[in-house]
Amino acid sequence: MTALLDASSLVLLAIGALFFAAGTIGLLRFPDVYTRLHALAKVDTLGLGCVLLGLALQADNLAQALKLLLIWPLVLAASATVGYAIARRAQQISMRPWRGDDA
Amino acid sequence: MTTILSAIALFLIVNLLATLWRVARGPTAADRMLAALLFGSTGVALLALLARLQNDASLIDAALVLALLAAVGGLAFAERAWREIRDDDRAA
Amino acid sequence: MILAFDALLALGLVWCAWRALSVRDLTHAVVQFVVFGLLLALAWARLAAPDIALAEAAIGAGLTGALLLDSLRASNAGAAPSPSGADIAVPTSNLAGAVRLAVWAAAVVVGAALLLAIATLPPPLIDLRAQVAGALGASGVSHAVTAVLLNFRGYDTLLEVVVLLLALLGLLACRGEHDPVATAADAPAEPLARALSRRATPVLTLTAVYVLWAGTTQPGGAFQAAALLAATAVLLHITRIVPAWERLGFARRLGAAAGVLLFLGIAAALLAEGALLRYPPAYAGSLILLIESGLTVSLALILAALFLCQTETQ
Amino acid sequence: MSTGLLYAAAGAMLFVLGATALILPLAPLRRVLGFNVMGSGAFLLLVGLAQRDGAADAVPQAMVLTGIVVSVAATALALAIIRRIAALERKAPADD
Repeated sequence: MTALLDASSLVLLAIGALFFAAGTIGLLRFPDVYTRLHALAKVDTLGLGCVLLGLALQADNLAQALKLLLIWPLVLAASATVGYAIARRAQQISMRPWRGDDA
Repeated sequence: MTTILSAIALFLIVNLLATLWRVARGPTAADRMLAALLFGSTGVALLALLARLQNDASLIDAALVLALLAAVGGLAFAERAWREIRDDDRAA
Repeated sequence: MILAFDALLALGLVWCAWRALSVRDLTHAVVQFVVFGLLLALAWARLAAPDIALAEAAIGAGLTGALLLDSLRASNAGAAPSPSGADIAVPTSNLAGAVRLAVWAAAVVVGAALLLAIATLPPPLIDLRAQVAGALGASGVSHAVTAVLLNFRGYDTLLEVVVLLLALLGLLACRGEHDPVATAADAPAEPLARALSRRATPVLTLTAVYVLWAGTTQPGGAFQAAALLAATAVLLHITRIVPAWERLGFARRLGAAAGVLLFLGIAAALLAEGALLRYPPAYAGSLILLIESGLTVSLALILAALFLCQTETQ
Repeated sequence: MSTGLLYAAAGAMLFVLGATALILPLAPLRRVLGFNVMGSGAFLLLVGLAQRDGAADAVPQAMVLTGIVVSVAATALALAIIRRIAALERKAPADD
């Protein structure tokens, strides 16, 4: 049982780390604020979610595991709101979205 | 297990430092702020990871606090600080 | 492997600080500083100082970052930046250049001397850890940092809260008679952001109570709880649910001073018993929790006022 | 090299960087950043040196905890002063 938990925990941690890397690469490579927001959201949802779930599987007790899992929805709500607020503000001050490399 | 957790922590901090490139390049203030937000999320993950690695459950509380307040900086930026699009200078 | 982690983190800290102090654009500098604060929280975690990591996470993410970002509006407002908002001074003459060079040379010398001193520091003569561990049983709490803060060096903490009150007085004093406070009258806040901060408030408050309560047995306590509550007020203010504090009325002033008054009252009462702030072991735990609760309210009010009483410079 | 010593060394460098920014003729907001960097450096130095043998030490940790709260208050005060100066400069722009 412990071995199974450890194994699934490791798989989740690895997947989470991969999403973190993907988000970072997205942030570095995407061309404008709107697309970079998109990369960021993947990290907050899947990257952090998988890492937290993976760690919760290894937690010493239930309270610890629940606390770890509580962090996830909090970050989800915060990241969705902040992403929306920044995108809206970008639109308000007329930042033009990227349309291709012709510019 | 400890080795693998350390490796993941190392991997995440390399990620973190890579995003510093976006902070440095911009070009707009929002791009830099996005990098700071990514920093926050990675920070939460790292604190939770360190809690396990160092066997210190109270670091989970720190991760929780950081997650709770992740919105404050971003909202302060969007609602208060970001007024105009400027390509900030590139000079270091 | 973890050594590589530490080395990268330390390098990142120095790099972020250097960038925050040297890049031309002030917005860039402030974002760089916010990032620096996050790295610092990780460094405290690595130094086995979860109390400080908790405080740094709350203060760096919730207070300092928001304060600095908010001040940018003052610096960036208007087409022509005011002299005080002007960016990094460029040396205009050879003399200014020479002064800069001299300052940097001195900095390098001092830095090298500091590093050398650190490397050759002899081991400490007094073992504070053993003393703390020995006295912990009679302190009333089981968490060493809280015991140091509120029992062994309680007078330090008392005076520290007085310093915070002084900072608030200074801030109120440098508000001009006719300066309007930050009214945030321009664009209305995003409805989504308002909804988030409304829903986050009870969670944040509950977490603050938990952190305060936890302080007696594990990392946490009045400072972290107060920082969380103040950050909640900042969040509500940014999303324009709570307006700026035009004036600090009697109730708020009393609230801000209550922690110190309570602390002083208990200290004075204990003076009659024997010594300043030496709690009788039987009541120590309750007294510390009482003082911490009072301090949380006052510190939260002071820290919130430090943000909500800032004047609008627009 | 222990963890404490490593961060103490980083703290020393931060202290020097921050102090330099405080001395140089920079924009007021930049000096506030410098002051904060300097303070953080001092805090890291304090805790890092006390823990250079590896074990946690509650006394410097407690001192730094209060120090962090004081430094955020000092930052707020400094920013208020900067805003006041800016407001006064706007009122009397012809003076210089």
